[in-house]
Amino acid sequence: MDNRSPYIVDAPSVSVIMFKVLLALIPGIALYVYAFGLGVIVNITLASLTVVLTESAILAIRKLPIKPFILDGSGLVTAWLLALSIPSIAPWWIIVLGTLLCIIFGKHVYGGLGYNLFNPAMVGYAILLISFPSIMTHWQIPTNLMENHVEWLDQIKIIMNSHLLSKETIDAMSSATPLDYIKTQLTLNQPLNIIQQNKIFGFLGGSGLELVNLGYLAGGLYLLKDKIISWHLPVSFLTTLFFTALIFNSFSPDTFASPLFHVMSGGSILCAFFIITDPVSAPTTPKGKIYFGVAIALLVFIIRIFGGYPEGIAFAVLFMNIFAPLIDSLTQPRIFGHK
Amino acid sequence: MQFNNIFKFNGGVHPEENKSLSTTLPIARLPIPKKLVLPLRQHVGHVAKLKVKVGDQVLKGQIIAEADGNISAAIHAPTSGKILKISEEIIPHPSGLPDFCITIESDLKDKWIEKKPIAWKKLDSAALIEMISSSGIVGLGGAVFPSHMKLKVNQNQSIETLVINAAECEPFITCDDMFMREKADEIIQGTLIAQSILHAKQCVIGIEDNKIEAYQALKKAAQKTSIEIKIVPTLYPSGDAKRLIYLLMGIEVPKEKRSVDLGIQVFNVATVAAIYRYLELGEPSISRIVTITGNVQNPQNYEVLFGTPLSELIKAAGGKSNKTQKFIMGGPMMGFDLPSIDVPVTKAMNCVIESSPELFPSPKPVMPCIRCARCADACPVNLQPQELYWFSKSSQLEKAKDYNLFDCIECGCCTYVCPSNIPLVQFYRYAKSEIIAQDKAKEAANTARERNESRLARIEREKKERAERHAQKALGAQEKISDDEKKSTIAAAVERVKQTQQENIKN
Amino acid sequence: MIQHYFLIIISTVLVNNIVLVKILGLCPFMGVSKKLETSISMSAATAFVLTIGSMTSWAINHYLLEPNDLVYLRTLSFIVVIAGVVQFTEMVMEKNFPLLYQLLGIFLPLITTNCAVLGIPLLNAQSSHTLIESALFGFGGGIGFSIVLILFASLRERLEGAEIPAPFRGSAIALVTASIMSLAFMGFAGLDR
Amino acid sequence: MITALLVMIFLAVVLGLVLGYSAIKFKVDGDPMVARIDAILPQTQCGQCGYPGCKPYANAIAKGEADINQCPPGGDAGAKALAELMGMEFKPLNQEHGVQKPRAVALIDESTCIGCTLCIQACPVDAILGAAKQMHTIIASECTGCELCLPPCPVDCITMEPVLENSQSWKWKYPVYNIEKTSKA
Repeated sequence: MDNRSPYIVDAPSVSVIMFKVLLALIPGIALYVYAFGLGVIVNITLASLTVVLTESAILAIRKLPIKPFILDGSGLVTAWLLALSIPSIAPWWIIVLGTLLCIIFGKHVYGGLGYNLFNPAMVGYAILLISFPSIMTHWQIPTNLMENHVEWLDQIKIIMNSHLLSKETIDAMSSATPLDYIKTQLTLNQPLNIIQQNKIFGFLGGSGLELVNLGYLAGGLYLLKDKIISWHLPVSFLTTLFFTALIFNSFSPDTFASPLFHVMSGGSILCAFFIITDPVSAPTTPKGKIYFGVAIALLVFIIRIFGGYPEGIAFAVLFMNIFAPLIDSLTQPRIFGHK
Repeated sequence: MQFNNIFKFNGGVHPEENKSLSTTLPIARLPIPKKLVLPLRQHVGHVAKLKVKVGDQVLKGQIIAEADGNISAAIHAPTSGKILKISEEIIPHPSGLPDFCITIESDLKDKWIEKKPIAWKKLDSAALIEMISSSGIVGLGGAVFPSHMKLKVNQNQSIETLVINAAECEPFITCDDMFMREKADEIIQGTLIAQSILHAKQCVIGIEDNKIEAYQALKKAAQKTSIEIKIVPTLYPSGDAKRLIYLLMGIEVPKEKRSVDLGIQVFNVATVAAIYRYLELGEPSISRIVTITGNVQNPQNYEVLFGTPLSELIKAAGGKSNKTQKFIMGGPMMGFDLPSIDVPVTKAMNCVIESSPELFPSPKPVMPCIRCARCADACPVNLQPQELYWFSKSSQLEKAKDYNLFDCIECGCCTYVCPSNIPLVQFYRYAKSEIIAQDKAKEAANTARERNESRLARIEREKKERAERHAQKALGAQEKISDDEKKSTIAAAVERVKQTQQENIKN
Repeated sequence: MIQHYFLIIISTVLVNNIVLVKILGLCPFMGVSKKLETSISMSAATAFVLTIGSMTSWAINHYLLEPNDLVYLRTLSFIVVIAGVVQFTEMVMEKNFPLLYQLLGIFLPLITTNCAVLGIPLLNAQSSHTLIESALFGFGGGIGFSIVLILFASLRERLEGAEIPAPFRGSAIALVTASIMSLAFMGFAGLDR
Repeated sequence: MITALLVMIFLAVVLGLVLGYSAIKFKVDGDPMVARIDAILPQTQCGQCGYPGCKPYANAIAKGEADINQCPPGGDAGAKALAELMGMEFKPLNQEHGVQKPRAVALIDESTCIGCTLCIQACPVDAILGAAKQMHTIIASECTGCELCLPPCPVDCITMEPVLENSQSWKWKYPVYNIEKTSKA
């Protein structure tokens, strides 16, 4: 191209950024496998395959070059995030359907990379959650807590064909998440300290889940250090969640879980570092990012405590995605030489 | 390196400097070419008014085109010779379109017109500015704004500080650097002259910390003066006037205001030296230092007469190798492709880079914007480049304007850090020139509307007057010429025209 | 009592948002959401009409229809009243904000046929709300409509620059967006208990 | 039945009174839209839209008598701007009224001109100078390129000269880049 200045550039490409995000997910995934077995790997593989195939097909239909848009890695990030958000023993068609929804309705109807208004992974997740509430709330319990040891082959069997195993085995493998459990037990007027004596609770959040969250945290810190994501979003989100929980917890420790529990359970860490940091659907101004993080944290807390769903991240993120353009236009920073 | 009292602006980038390429050799002088081509528009403002005609003999330093009005600059013959032609020639402009130029055939005698040094110490500011207005001196940093206009200060303004811009922040360019090393005295003298004309209370020279030799030369030359020399960190675009003022003084020049309104005036080092040469030696602006660098064999700085064909300079530096695709005028951040190597050297030409695929690899594939806001972090004006891009790309020009597109200085930092390799600056240039064109069209439409309205009003008035006259005449007199007759002639003419038109269409 | 009123507002604004959850008033929602500026004025007009309409309808229902055993005239009389209020708003607007009047164009008189505007008074009558409840219900509905309309407009303005595949341009992508917005609002289910 | 009728009549009367009163109270005269439409029109005054000038066309649009796509000098862009202002769907330029041409100004061949003043009378913006029996000339900076002076000229001495781009009026073009094809169209 003619007359193109600047003639020099120095920036990591979109692919590098996206693959670094994937890399940062690895510790969390490794710990996931350690605590829960290989189910999550199956889901990730299925999701990745679905993404590559669907995106190639869509790009071909739209007559766009396929290679650069597959290699940009954004589809894989979406797929992995979805795979990590759904229960690891959900049947195979859940992840395939979810990924299709993400890629089609979250991403490509809006024009693909860079144009989506909503976080694609959360679009898919939310549709799955309201369509298949039972499957989506049956989470696997950590392998070391299972009464009968379950082979990893069984996990794969459950994922690939749930009829192969008896209902008892599945029931033995799964339970509600700690957040879900607290919610249902609280309605039975159980005090919190009794509820939390259940074996599914660990030292911080849910047993096993807290480990995974620590893995995500490590990956998130790597992304922060490498300046792939800015500090505004995770910091504002986590501090708001922590302090809101702290206020409620100190007000009534019997009904409101501890702030650390809120931060370390559910998808809080994944959300803070990987989900709300999707640059396309989040505000871009520094101030806007802070408002965005704060608002999502508040909504997550409200939905967790007062709402109908045990976990509110997907809804909170989608809800705030709606606000992103408005936040952007209202939080324009002061321009050099302007008042 | 310690930086005292430096105010950092937002963003900025630090590309590889590549300055040492062209600083190994001293400034050389290019031999007088056979033919010189001088565009009439080498400065911001009105085109210079022609003072010669084809066939005239001119002497070196003779005015060949004079300033037309205040915002304009004169053009002098860079050497002695004959006016060969006055015609449209390709000029170093991103459009690649031709413009009016004077071509001089040099007689190689290089005979000066009588030089008239000016006893500037005895004259007051107004008189000096009047004289400088025919010196042809414009901002040699690249802005090419007529310098006498910058020395003029309104009654209600007073200049506190004179800032001398020695930052030269773009990679590759070293013309100011080498000039400072070799002609520090001239710069300091020129600075003192400018300071006294402006009645500025203090004077600061801002220089980046990658030009230590130049800094030391200036320091030595400025020993006995009150001029302060401040080192600023090497960070592009610290050489942008408003950024430099902020770096040095912590003052933000507000939007739509000039630094003069705040009592600050900025000159480039080469510009003040040119003022010195004009007043002290009586030599008008006929040459400048040009860096020729990049893929040439001997990257170096040359003192080049204006109008010298670029090809001469390239030849001297041993350029135009096979790998070369193009030549870039200016630095790699804000420069542009030269339309041809036959363009003349002009007052704005500070640097020419011979491009090669190794130096400037062809741009990587462009991906969509992912709104990562790295550009916003790098923007020295604190704009939101991703939004400006979004609006420019979809031609939502009003919106782009609302997001302060016109505050953009086109420095290229945003493009430099863009992970999607989007030519952001190109989009801003497009949007800006589109808006300007639309505004111009709107203005033209407004004049047309006014003219149309006044015409309609006139017709209305005439009709009324005629009616009145008729009413008076109707009492006795009869009409002299029959209106019908007139009408039929016109109708016939119209009919004829229509016929010819139809025939034209058929053809 | 305050809590009860608060709950009505929360319920109408978020949980049972008239546009995204009850799917009422889609006509102006799709029609006047191309520009943020117009959507703001449209939502103000609608919120005004909703509140006033709810109150006048309540009065008519309470003082005229119910005592006279004329409940079957509800729909008819409500439409008449609302049409009157809309006409009034239109005239005020034409006088005071002529440009806005032009910009809203056909959608201003169409507030009359906006099902949200008729729906809210009917829901009021159905759940035998008091005057204050009716007003709050109308107001909350108006606020819910406004928020959603303004947000939707801001999203659509952003979409102006997006390279949406040809079959999805225009109303198609707007409907997809509206449905995902509706999805996000489902997260509030259960908040009004 | 009677009560129902009475109730409805009562409602009708009350509303009628309120609206009748406000119709008087909030009466509006003049149409602010005309000026806004006129501002978008290119002011060529060429009459290709079928109206004797830009203002009359603006009036007709505001009244809903004329369509928004009848102005060839404004082209598709002008129609788009009008559509946006009026809140209407965009329509491409109606070819019946002409096609958009690059901007041009009229030029009088001064050797052929007989000084009949007919073009002066035709020019909507008084951009032609001259008197009877004297050569006429066009003020290029004021000429809108409407071509209205062409038909009346009895000797066909007026031609339209396209305005060429120079380094001053030159515009940066919309960037075209490889890979991602901009799927506008």
